[in-house]
Order: sequence, then structure tokens, then C-alpha cells
Amino acid sequence: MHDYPLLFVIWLFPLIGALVLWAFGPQLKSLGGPIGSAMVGVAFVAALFAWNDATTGAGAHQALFAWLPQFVFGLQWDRISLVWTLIITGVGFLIHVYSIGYMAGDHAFARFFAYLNFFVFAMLTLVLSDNFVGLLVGWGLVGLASYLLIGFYFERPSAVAASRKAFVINVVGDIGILYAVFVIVAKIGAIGYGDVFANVAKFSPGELFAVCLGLFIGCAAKSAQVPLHTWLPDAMEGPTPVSALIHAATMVTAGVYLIARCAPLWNASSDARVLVGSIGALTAITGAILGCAQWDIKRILAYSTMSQIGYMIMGVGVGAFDAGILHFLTHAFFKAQLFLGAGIIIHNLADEQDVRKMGGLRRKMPFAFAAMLIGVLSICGIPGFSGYFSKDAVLSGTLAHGHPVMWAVGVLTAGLTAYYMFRMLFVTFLGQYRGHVDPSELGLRHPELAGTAHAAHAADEHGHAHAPAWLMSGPVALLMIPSVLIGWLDLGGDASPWGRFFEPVFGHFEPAAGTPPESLTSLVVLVLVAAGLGIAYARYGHPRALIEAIPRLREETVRMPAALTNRFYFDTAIDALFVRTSFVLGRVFGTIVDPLAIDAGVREAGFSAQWLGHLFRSFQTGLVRAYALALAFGAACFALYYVMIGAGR
Amino acid sequence: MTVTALVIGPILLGFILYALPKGADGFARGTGIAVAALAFLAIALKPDAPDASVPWLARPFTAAFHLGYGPISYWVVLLLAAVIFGGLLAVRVPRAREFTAQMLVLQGAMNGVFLAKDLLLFALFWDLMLIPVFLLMLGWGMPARGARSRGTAAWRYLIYNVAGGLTLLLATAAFGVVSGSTDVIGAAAATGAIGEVWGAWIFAGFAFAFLVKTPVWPLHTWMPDTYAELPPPVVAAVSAVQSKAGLYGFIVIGLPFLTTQMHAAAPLMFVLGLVALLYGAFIALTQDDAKRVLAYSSLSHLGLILIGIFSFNPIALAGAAVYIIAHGLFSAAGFLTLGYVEEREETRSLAHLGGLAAENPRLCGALLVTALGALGLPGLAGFAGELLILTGVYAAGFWWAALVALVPIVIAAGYMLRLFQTIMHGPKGADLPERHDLTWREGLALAPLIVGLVLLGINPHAVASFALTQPTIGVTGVAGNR
Amino acid sequence: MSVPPGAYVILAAVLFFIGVVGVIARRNPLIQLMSIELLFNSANLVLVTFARVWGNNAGHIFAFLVITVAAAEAAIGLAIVVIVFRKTRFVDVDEVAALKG
Amino acid sequence: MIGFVLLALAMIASALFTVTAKKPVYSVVGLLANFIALAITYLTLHAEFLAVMQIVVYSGAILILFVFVIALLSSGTKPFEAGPNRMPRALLPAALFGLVGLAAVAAAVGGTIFVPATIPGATGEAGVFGSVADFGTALFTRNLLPFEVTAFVLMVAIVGVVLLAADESPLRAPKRAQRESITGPREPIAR
Amino acid sequence: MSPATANFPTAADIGALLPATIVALTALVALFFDLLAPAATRRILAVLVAAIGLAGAGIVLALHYGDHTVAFDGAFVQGGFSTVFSEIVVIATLATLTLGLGVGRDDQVAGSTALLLWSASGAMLMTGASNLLTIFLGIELLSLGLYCLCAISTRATAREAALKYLILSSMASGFLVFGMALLFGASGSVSLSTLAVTQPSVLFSLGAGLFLVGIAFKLSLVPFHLWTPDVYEGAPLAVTAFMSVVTKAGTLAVLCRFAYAALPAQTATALLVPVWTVAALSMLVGNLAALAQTDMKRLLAYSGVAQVGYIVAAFAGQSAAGVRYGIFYLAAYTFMNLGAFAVVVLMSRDADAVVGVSRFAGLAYRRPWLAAAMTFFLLGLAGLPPTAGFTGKILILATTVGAGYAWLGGVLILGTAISIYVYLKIVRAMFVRVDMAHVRDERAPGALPWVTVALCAAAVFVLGLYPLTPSNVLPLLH
Repeated sequence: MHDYPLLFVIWLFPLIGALVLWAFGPQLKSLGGPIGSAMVGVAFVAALFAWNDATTGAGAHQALFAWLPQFVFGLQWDRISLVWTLIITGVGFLIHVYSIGYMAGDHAFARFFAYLNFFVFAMLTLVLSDNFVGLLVGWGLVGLASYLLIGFYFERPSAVAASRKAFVINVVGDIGILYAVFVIVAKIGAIGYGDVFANVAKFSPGELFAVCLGLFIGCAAKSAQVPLHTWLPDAMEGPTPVSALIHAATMVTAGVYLIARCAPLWNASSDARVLVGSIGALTAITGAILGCAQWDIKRILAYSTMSQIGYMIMGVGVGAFDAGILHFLTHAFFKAQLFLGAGIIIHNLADEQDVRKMGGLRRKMPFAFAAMLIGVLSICGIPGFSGYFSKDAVLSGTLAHGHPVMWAVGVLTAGLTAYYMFRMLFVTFLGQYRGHVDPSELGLRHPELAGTAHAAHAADEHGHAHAPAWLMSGPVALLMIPSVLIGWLDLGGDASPWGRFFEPVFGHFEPAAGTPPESLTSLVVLVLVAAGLGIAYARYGHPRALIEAIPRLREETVRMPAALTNRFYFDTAIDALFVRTSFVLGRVFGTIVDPLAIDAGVREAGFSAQWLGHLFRSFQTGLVRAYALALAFGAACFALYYVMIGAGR
Repeated sequence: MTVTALVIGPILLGFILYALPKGADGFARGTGIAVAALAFLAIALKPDAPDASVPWLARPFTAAFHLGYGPISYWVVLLLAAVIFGGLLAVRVPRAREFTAQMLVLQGAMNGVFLAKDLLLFALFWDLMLIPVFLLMLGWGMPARGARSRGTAAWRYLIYNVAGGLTLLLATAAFGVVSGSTDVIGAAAATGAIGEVWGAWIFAGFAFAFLVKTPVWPLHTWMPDTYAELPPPVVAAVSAVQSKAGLYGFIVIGLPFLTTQMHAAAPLMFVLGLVALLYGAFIALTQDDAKRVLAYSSLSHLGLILIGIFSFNPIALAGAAVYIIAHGLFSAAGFLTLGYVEEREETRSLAHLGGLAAENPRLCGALLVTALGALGLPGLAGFAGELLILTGVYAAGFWWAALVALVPIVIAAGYMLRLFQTIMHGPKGADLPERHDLTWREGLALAPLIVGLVLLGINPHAVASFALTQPTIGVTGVAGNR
Repeated sequence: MSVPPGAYVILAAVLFFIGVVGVIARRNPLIQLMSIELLFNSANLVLVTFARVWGNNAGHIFAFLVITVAAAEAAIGLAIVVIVFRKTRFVDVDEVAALKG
Repeated sequence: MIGFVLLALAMIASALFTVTAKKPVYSVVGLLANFIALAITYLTLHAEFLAVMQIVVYSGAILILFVFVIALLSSGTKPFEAGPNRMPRALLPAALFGLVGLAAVAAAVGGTIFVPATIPGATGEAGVFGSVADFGTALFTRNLLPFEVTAFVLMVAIVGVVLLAADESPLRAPKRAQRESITGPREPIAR
Repeated sequence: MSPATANFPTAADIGALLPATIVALTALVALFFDLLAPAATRRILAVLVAAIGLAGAGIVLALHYGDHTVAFDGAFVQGGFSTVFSEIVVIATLATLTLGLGVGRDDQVAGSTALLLWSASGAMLMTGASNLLTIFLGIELLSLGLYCLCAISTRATAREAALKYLILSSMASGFLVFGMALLFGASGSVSLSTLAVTQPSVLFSLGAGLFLVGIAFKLSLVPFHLWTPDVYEGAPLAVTAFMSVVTKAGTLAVLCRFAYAALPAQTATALLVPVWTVAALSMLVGNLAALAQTDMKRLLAYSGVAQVGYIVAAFAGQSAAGVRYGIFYLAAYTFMNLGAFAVVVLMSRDADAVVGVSRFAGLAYRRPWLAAAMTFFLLGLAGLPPTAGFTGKILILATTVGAGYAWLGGVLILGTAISIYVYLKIVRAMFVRVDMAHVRDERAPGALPWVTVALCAAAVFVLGLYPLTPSNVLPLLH
């Protein structure tokens, strides 16, 4: 493959931006935002410019360097990287612009954009790399970026804790991929995708599964799959644009990218398909259920993200790669839109995130309502909106690859999704504004359970409510278009432009005989979605419901099952099993084993030497006769020995 | 010529500085910095300096004052020059004249250890480099609040390392007698030059010395106290370079000349290394003294290198070489940075520190980078080393070891972030004085280390490539090199 | 010679034995010195005996030298005894044990 | 044979008397007896010259010296061995070790057979083994070196004794010499 | 019985013994000048004469380095071996004179110097002595002088030391002579060369045993070492320094010659086992006991016990290289030890002081150069680089292990390990900061010891880096 320097532009511009902003942030002041956005914009334009080179043949390639014969590095530019690059830079650009408005007046304005740019660079590293180690590097760096951004308000202990949790769990994912790399290098002796996929046959089934498992652990950590998902809701501690970009649109979908990228491996290992698919389904349903129990608007969106990624993972896991990627695409748009919309609300309510204290915002901020509405319709898969097509594609793909159970779970999840998303919509926008209601009336005795503990701290960070600048509304408006339309790409299944686009990558798939027609399955989905919508409306949207909204909310808050408020005890379990145990071990080793067991030996040796020294001192009585006696003793010993020796001869 | 100057020069200058009148502190400090900088340039600009050799003993075995660069040692001495330069530049100490003098002697001795091509010379410098550290700890030690008296840690350091040095001495003598010459390091390895009978004993002698020096569990108890008490420049040099002498010895003496014994000892070494890995990591999670956190993390990391060496796999060996340098870079940077923190806040207890990031963003950045390097963030040198070592270990067939060794990576993330966040993040610690941010001196001191950390992380080829040409590794060729 | 040489040697050994015990058991420095003289003399007896046995007068010479040395030693010894015990309460070596440890 | 036995008994008896006597003067007497017996034994062993030496040097010089010193020390009516016995049980182990040595010698002697050389000519005859002439020749030819060295040995004795004694003469002795007692402080106070 | 004129000493015989003779006669010259000299110059004159004489002897020795004469009918063998030992003796004696310009008060110096020189000549006699008579006389000449020298001090402890030394040493001489007598009995001859070819017998081995007892006592090997610390502590500093080197040098020469040249081949190995054993014991006990010492001279005494152990270990297996490295280490030890003593002298107002280890506290901050020098010597004694001690230990280890006495090498290492703490304790004391209030800081009146310190340091360093010179140029044992 010929070298393709243009990739450097796409790849390195955000890095340059990051370094410049990092170094000269304080001097640049408010210039930081535009510069950062520009860097990403350039990358986006360059990516568009390079479209054809990605789609012609196997794409373009740029060799970099080699550590050792086994470790050769390079960049690769093909359809998959193209799609991700466009989303990363495109959506990334919009969110940069949005942030200029959102972060206006923050004391670390430039630093924020430096981090964002750095994230874009890292993510590009991830998707452009042509080998597993390069991918792992990107994988780690996006983890770092997300760590930095989650902990952006580092004076806030909750943010610090959340960022550390996110990073550590992501490292767990990294070592999964690391392990896969061991196996790959040991068997294939190379790390390039090309070499590996060409030699899949070299793996024994067991090793192949090991590789896929390792890779998937990485995906699970990064894409918040059960049971490594616990960091994602906490990650909402970060500024809202971050949640939109990293924890909704791009980074968390890296798992999808990895599995799609490693399609040859998954195609070769059915065990891996089942595992990944079922974990995806499990994640989808878990996320949806927990989403029903949240009051923090960002957490609701976070759980929905988790659930939607569950869909994607399920799709790519079972082998419906293009469907999974399509859902990633549509999700990137409508979820970004949802978050940005939520951002507008939060921004205007002085960082209030608890939906119970909102309500009736439709009149206050119609634009935000419109944005959220479209987002919700799209995510729920209302026909005509892009979400409908992608979700449908995933579900039918699952069924077509012969996994009815997963399909059923997916369908159920779709219903739940409709319920909790509309719940959020209704509670937030309909009825009366509850901002001034005494929290206790809303049952807010335990704010931390609702995850709104920090609102108090954060309130003073940007002034109070004010209308969204065009900087914030503009990007949202722009995002509405694709979140409605992009799904239509898939109209017509394999014949669709989308299907044809990925044909050369994933090949053509012929569904097993006896799979029910797509129309039928999508009908089932629609029914459940409608049901969910209905329930939501009955509970929160119906005029009658709106009247006694306050007591109902209190009721619901107080009666919330413990399992839900504790998020199915995932955090508790992880904490007890791993975190505490390691600390206990550390204390035992550090305060008992080290000083008392190991060191004691040496100390004793030292002491006994001293003791012997004093013993020998005590022999020195100073009496000349004693010395004479010792002399005689020695002489006697000598005499004995020598007589024996002499006699021996 | 260059190599000789690298060893003799600093030592001589050290004594000259010692001879200067009391007032000459500033001058002495300047000289020290200049010498270190010169050394750095000399090494960097003249990587192909020829060996220097003068005959020494003729009987009972041949030995020579033979100095020269080796594949690893070249980078180590370069690193050392950078560390000494940084340490002298950034940190102000009382009685700077004596301090600088002893630092220079230390640098010369350590250069000697790594540049010695003669085993006897190696042993000579090995013992020599203990003395300045001992004296520096006595004269400038900074025990934590309520710690044992100053002498204790120094004494502990000495007890262990001298014991090691003596077994090294014995082994060296035996080696010389058996093989007839000690002028062997880097020479074409005559495998099995040491017979089975002697080999075991000789190896035992070397191994003990190397394990103590590294240190490897359970011979490590001298290390936390020492690292905690030494003043920043010294501990940077010790943890970055001196602690690598043992591993270096395993590579340049063990692998070529005691191959069979190395193979025999491999299982034991694997166990020790793995235990050290986990043990150190777990303890580092719970320490309150910031420097002790780094100390125990070193214990963990060096165990990893040990495993890498004893897997007899070219990739792992390359990784070991990379990680030797990488650990040098981030541990030196880390200890220097913690030194800055302690200098500002007059404590290094995590219980008291907190929230420095607000006033000292640059300091925060420095600590962040070093912490990330230590926890093996992909893209930094530490990661390259870990990846190569573990890949090699796995490829060599020790899949279980590779699996176990993955755990500490996660724990490392835990304790390094704990260290970083406790010091820098959260609300500003009460009763902590307001301090200025990183000065240009302090920044300049860290710069070479951090740059090296990044460059080495991007492409460690220069350091790693030698491993492919290791004869004995080739002989014991295992999976991994296709 | 009628008497077996061995007898002389044994006799010498007995004298030597007495001398050693004397040095150790007595606290009077003078008597200790005399016991030492006994040691030398027993050695001399052995020398002379074997000189006779081998017919080699080197033994005689040796004995002669030993006598001379013994004389010198006695002289110095007595001088030291004098200066040491000038200042002590008793003439008793057990009194002289300031140096120890 | 009988003579030897008597001599041996005499020697052992006198030696025992020497080391056991209460007063050092008695020991001197015992030692004198022992030396005389020894001299006689020398005669039986063809060592006339040594016999003479034994009487002259030992009995004549050394023992007299002892007597002088005894006189000197007891002039201050200073009792001998009056202090506390700090090693009361020294005798037993001493005897034990001594006997071991004795046994060793016995074994050694028993282990070897001696064939005494035949001495031509009568005892004391000039040039015969052990005679003065024979002794002298040996001493001044083959063994000149040892003989010369003895000169220096005696010189050392003289100079040494003079030095030590001179240090003692009250005229020369510095003031501070008196202040110290034998069991004075190990590390002297700063002067 | 040969005619009277036969084997009468010739000029060659005298020449072979010239150096020792010079030294011995110099003593007389010193005494003679002392009679004429005005009171003010007595001290300096005596020392000067002695120094000239010693220097002359040293030169003569050096001139006749190469040749090999068997003098006085095999009583004395002059050759490379004896020369090197004698040189060490001469150097040590010279150094001793510089520590406080002779021993004792002005009116004593001439006499004490004479005794010093006679003792030295005795040691020089021992270095070449190759029959039992000469050995005995050498030892006695050496010791008799020392008995008196120990007592030349106003301290009561000095006299006590002299008494102990006298009684014990004479007793040991008794054993020595008895052993010699038995050897004579077994071989019918007093010359070592004959001993080497006698039929081994119980008598012979017992004789050798008692002989070695005497030697071990003079070398103060454990368990015959008990006198050493007391005597070293009690004796005047200069005398202690002299004893610690010269006695050992002379006796080592005798031991070495006896072990290598005087034992029947078939029994030699078995006969020498106890020697190696006591050497091993000395290394351990000496260092362990030194751990607990508080007085500097005492500490050096114990360390001397251990150091001699190392040297004797070099002779293990009677390898030709062993002699070389033993001598090399002896030379190294001489300089390190004398250097250390010189430092101690520099720390005390008069040359006859008692110096406790506590006096070294914080020395590095009061007198950095003195501390540096002391550190250097202590490193050397501890066998750490860059000193002759380090190289010497390596060489000894190499030969001992090579000769098949690996266990002895192990003990040596163990002993060294302990010794390091003995010596570095002092280093630590010197470098730890203390408040100088309660530390006595005395300084020696003269600067002469500084010269000794400097020369010794230089020697230790150079020997350390060029062990070729003494060890490989040294001709094989005559």
C-alpha cells in the first residue's frame, strides 16, 4: 500500500492544538476555544477530502516505524476508520463550538479545550492505527482524556473519585487487550491487522476465543458493558459537552469499533459471538431498567447510552456489523443532541440536574424542548427517525444470525427505552416548574442516591440562568438534521447505500432460512415502543397526572426499590471484592509482613552479632592468669590434635 | 578517552571540590551542574567512543581497567548524567560544596559500574558506589516526621548492600580463578566457560548481590527507608540508576557466562519477581509517605524486569532493557517532583497534602506525567517496556506469569492516581502554605527526563534492538522470534 | 647411656607441666616468673637429652642460648614487676586488671 | 638408673615446692634445689659446660636477682597474694590441660625408639662431645650468629631495665605519676 | 666434628645480615649521641639518628634485593622473601618514630629508640631465620624490647600491659622452645631444611604443634589472642602501632617459612589444618569482638587479630601465589594500619593518649581532611575499594579458593562482612552531625604525623590499583 501523508494532517492537528493550548493556555485566554475548534475542523475537512482514498480498494496506509521485527506500526485509512473519523471530528467539531458557549467564563477555559483536542487526537490514534498495539495506545490515551475531563472540576471530591474510577476500570480493559496482544504476538509474530487476519487459521479455537475474550474485556470496560459499566454514570461528573462527546458519541463506542475492526476474528469464533452478543443484550436491558430509576437528567441519558451501546455490541457481536455501526452512527447524533439539549437546560438552571426540580420547561426553553423531543423520538425508534432504522437493523440482524433470545431482550429493551425516555421528557418539560419546591416534598432526603450531590457546589461556577447563546443552540440545530435523516441511508437493507458501503468490508450475509420477515419483527418492536410510551404518558404526561405531580414524585422517590437505587449493587460488589481486599492486603503486607516478618531476620542477625561481640568482651576478664589458662587450653587442644595426626602416620 | 573521563573525571572533581574552602558553595554547585551537563553532551554526541583498557592483574587471573559503552550501559550512563544534572540544578541543599562533591563521586562510581568491561572493575565500582550514598544519607538524610533516627536507614542500606557486595567479591574471585580472566563483559560469550561445579556457587554469589541491589523481595526491606530518607537528587540517582546495576549484571554476566545456572534459577526468580510485583503494588496502595509509595512501586516494577530477563526471550530482554531506562526516567522524575512538593509544603504525608493543582498547575502537570509513566500509560516508555516484557514472557511459554503480572498494572493505576490526586486534587489541604509554581530551574531539571519518557515510549527501537543479537538468547531460542 | 632418653623427656614434660600450673595457679608474680623459668629449664633438659641422643651439640648451644635469654627475660621481668607493684596494695597479679573487655 | 630416679624425684619435688611455697623466698630455695639437680642431670648427659652454666648463671645470677626483688618489694611490708582471689578454681582446669599435654608428650615419646649415639672417649675429655672445647668450637664457628645476637639480647635487657628503673627514681618521676592509681580511669581526664 | 677453621663466618655471611646489623648498631650510635647531646636536642637527635640508620638499612636491603645468600651455615637466608618482609619492618619502624617523635619523655627517647631498633632488628632476623636457634633468638630479641617499651609511660595501664605481655609471652616462648626441642629431637637438627626431610613421627608433629602454639600466640590468633587488646590498649600509641605491624610481619615470615619449607611434604597438609582453623576463628572472633569496642586502640587490636587471620588464610594450601598475596596484603595492612594510627595520634594532644571512638563524632565537620583520610584507611581495612585492602582481599580470596580452601574463603567473606560494620561505625560517627559541645577536640603538637598519613594514603591507593608491583615482582620463596 502506498504511503498517504494526508493522514498526518487528520491525525496530528488536534495534537498540535492540544499542545499549544496546554502550553500557552493562560496567555490565550478566550482564544482557546476557537483555536481548539479550528484544529478539529481542519481534521474534519481533511477527512472529507480523503473520502475517496478510503473507499477505493483496501484504502490508504502510512507506515510509521518498527520497535522490533514483531512490532511494526502504521496508520490505515479505510471505510471503517473513515466513518469513525468523520464522526469524531464532525461531531467533535460541533461540540467544541458548543463548549465555547458552555464553558464561557470558566477559569480553566483553555485547559478544557486542550483536553478536548487531546481526546480527539487520542481517538483518532485509536481508529487510524493499523495494528493492535497502536490501537491499545489510542485506547489508553482516550482513557486518559476521559479521566482528565471527568475530573475537570478537580476541587470537587466526587469528580476526583469518579475520574479515578473511570481510569482504573479502563485500565482493566487495557490489560484485556494487552493479553490479546500477547497471544497474537506469540502465535502470529506480528501485530498488524493485515497479518493477523490473514493468519486467523493459525489460532487454535481456544486461543482464538482467548484473543476475542481479551479484546472484548477491553470493549466492555471502554463501552460500559456489564459488569464494567459502573464508571459511566459517575462519569457524568464531567462538564456536559464532555458527556456528549466522550461518554455518548465517540469514546464509549470504541468497543463497537474494535469488534467491527476484528470482524474476521469474530466470524471465526462462534463462542465469541455468543458471549459478546449476550453481554450486549444484558447490558442493554440493565441500562434500560436502571434508566427508569434515575432522577438526574444526565444519569438518565448515561444509562440510556449504556443501553444503546448494548444494542451496538449485540449487533456487532452476533455478526451484524454494518447494523451495529449504523446504530453507532445514528446514536452519535441523537445522543449528542440529547446531551447538548440537556446541557442547555442545566446551563440555564444553574447546574440543576434533578428532573424532579424541573418541570414545565417547555415554555421556558422551547428550543431545548424541540431538541430533546427529536432526540427522544429518534432514540425510541419512532418510525421515520434515524433511530428507528438502526435499531431495527440491529434487532433483525440479531434474529437473522439466529439469536432469538437476544432479539427478545432487545425488543423488551426498546419498550423500556421508550418508557424512561418519555418519562424524562414529560417530567422535565410538562407541568409546573418545581424549582422552588422544598426538596423534602419531593422526597429528596438522600440527594446522593439521585446523584445530584454536587449541584450545591457547582451552582456558583457559572452565573445563573440565561438564554443559550447561538454558539450552543447552533450545533444542536445542526445535529437535528442527521439525527432525523441519517437513518434513511439504510432504507432497503443490503441494497441500501449503507449496505453497499460496507459490502466490501464485511461481505454479504444471507440470513438463515426461516427467519421471520423484517416487517413482522419491526411491528413487534413498534407495539412494545408504543406500550412504553403509553405507560410513560399515563404516569407523567397525562393532564391528571400532571396535577398531582409533586406527591407522585415523592411517592415514587420514597418507594423506589433498594435494588434500583443501589444500581443492582454492582458498585458495592466491586468495591467489596477488589478495592477493599487490595487495601487490606496492602496494610497487612506493609505493617505486618514487611517490618515484623522479613526485616526481623536481619535485625536479629545484627543484634546477635552485637551480642556475640559483648560475649567475647566478657571473656576478657583482664586477669593475666585467665589468659594464661586460655593459652594452656589452646596448647592442650593443639597437642591433642597433633598427637593424633602423628599417630595416624 | 571519553569513557575514562566519564569515570575518573567526576570522582577527581569531587575530591577537588571537597578540597575547596568552605565558602565555595555556589561555585561548587555550578561546577557540578556543568560537569553533569558536559557528561550528558559527551555521551549523547559521541555514542561510538572507543573502549579504554589498561592491563591490571596478570596473576591469579588476568584483569584490566577496561571501560566502554555497552548496548544498555550507554543509555544508563546517559540517563544518569541527566538525573545528576537535574538533581543538582533543581534542588538546593545546605553545605552544597560537600554535597556536590559526593554527588560527583557517586556519578563517577555508577558510571564505573555500568561502563566496566572487567568483572573485577565492576565489583570495585559496585562497592565504591555504596560509600557516597551512605555518607549522603548521613549528612543530608530527611527522615519523615517521627521516623527512626537518621543513622538507622543509612545503616540498613549499608548492611544489605555490603553483604551483597561481598558475595559479589567472592563470586568474582572464583569466576576469575575458574575462567582465568575477568575481562569478559561484553566479550564474545563462551557459554559454559564456568563448569557445573563452580557455576552454581559463582552464580549464587552474583545472584545474591544482584537481588539485594535491585532489590527483589524478600531482600528489599532496606529500600523503602532509604528512598524515603535520601534527599531528592540522591534518591533519584539511586532509584533510577543504582537499582539497575543488579539487573544489568544479570544481563551482561548471567546470560552470557552462567547460562545454564540462569536457566536453573529461572523458576525461583519468577516466583520472587511475581511476589515482588504484587507485594510491592499492594503496599504502595496503602502508604502514607509519598516517597514510600514510589519506593514500593519500584519494588513492583523491578520485579517485572527480573521476570523479563529470566524468560530468556529476545522480546522480553528488549523489554527489560527498555523498562530499565523507562523506570529510571519516571522514578527519577517522580522523586524529584515529590522533592519539589516536600520543599514547598514541608511534608510528604498524603494525609496532610492536597489540592496543590490550583496554585501549581505546572507542578501538577509534572507529577501527572511521571505518575502516568509509572502506571504504564500507553504511549509512554513504561508501557513499551511492560508490553515487550510481558509479550516476551508469554511467548516464552510462561503464560501464567504473564497473566499474574497483568494484575499489578491495574493496581499501579490505583496507587499512582491515589498519589497524584491526593497531592494535587481535592480541596486545598488545610495548614498548607501558599507556594510559587515550578521555577524554570525545576522545570529544566525535569525536561530531559520527561522528553525521554515520551520519545522512548513512542519508539524504543534504539534501546531494544540489541536484544535480537544476544547470542545465548539465540541459543536458547524460544517462541516469539519467527 | 643406661637410662632411656624417653625418661628424661617425660621428666622434662612433668617439670613443664608443673611450671604451667604454677603460672596459672599462683597470684604472686615472682612465683609466676619462677614457674616460667621452670618451663625454660624443662625445655633445656629435652634439648640436652636429644643432643646426647643424636650426638649433636647444637642442642647444647640451643640450651645455652635459652639460658641467656631466660636471664635477660628474668631481669626485665623483675624490673617490670617492681615498677608495677610499687603502687599496688599487694603483690598480686589479680590486683592488676584495669585493662579488660 | 637409680641415680636418675632419685634426681627425677628431687627435681619434681623441688619444682612442686617452688610453685606451692607460701613465701617466695621458699620458692627461690626450691628452685635452687631444682637447678642443682638439673645441673647434675646435665652431667649425666655429657653436658658438662651447660651444667656449669646452669649453676653459675641461674643459681648465681638470676636467683639472686629474685632474692633482691623480693627484698625490695617486701621492704614496704607489702603482703604477697593478699588480694581477693579472682580465679579460685583456676587450678583444676590448669591441671587438666597440663595433663593432656603431659599425656601427649608421653604418647610422643612412647611412639618413638631412640638409639643414643655412641660417644667416643671419656666424659670431660678435651674435644669430646659436650666438652668445653667442643662446645666453644661449635659456638664460635657454626653458631656465631646466635652468639652475637645474644649480645644484643643482653643489651636490650640492660637498657630496658635502666629505662624502667630510671622512670621509677623519685628524682625523675614527674609529679603526675603519683596521682594515678593502678586501677585509675581508663580514659584519663583532660589534662 | 669439622676442623676449627671450617664454616667460620665469611664476609658474605656478614653482608647477608648487613641490614639487620646496621639497624642494631644504629641503636648504639643513638645511645652514644644521647650522652653528648644537649638536653634540648636529645629527642630530635635520637630520632634523627635512628631514621638515618633505618633509611640506610632500607637502601641496603633494596640494593641486595635480587640476590640470594644462605649465610651462617643456613642460620639465615637472605633473599627476596626476607627482603620484602624486612622492608616492611623498616618502613613500619620509621613510621613509628614519626608518631610523636620516639617514645617517652625526652630523657627516655634515646633508650626507647634503641629498644625500638633492636626489636626491629630482631624482626628482621626472623624474616630470614631458617634454623630454630635464629628463629628463637629473633622472637626473643623482638619481644624483650617490647616488654620494656610497653612500660615506658606514666599511665599505670601501660605497666599493667607490660606485665601481662611479659608473663604471657614468656609462657608462650616456653611452649615454643619446648616444641623446638621436640622438633630437634625428632630430626636431630635445628635447621628447617633438615626438618623438611625428616621421617614424620608423633614426636615431630607434637613438636610442630607446640611450635605453632608459640607462633600463633605471637600472631595473636584466636584463642591465643587474649593478651593483644589489653597490651595494645595499655602500651603507648607509637609502641602499639609498632607492635601491630612489626611483630606480625616478623612472625608471619617465620610461619610462612615454616609452613612452606620446613614440613615433610607427606604430612604438611595435615599438620597445618589447625593453623587455618585458628585463622578462620580469628577472622570471626576478632571482628565480632571489635564490634563491641569503645577504645580506638583496642578496636584496632581486635581488627588486627582479624587482619592477620586474612593474611594467614593466604598461605592456605602453600601455593606459590599465596606467599605473594599474603605479603601484598601485609604491605597493604601495614600502610592502612599505620595510617589509622597516625590519624589517632593527630587526634590526641600527646602521643601517649587514650582515644575513645566517641572522639570521632562529627569529625568530618571539624576536620574534614582528617576524616577523609580516616575514612580511606577504614575503607581499606574493611576491604572496600579503591584501596589496597580491596585488591588484597580479592587476591587472597582468589588464591585461597584456588588452593581448594573455599570454606576459608567463605569465612573470610563472613568476617569481612562483620568487619565492615566495625569500621563503618566509625565512619558513621565521623559523618553524623552532632553538637560539638561535649566532643573533646584535641590536636597533636607536631605536623609530622600528617606526612605519615599522606604517604600511607598514597601507598594504599597506589598499591590498590597496581598490585602487580609487589606481588608479581617478588621472586619465589627462598
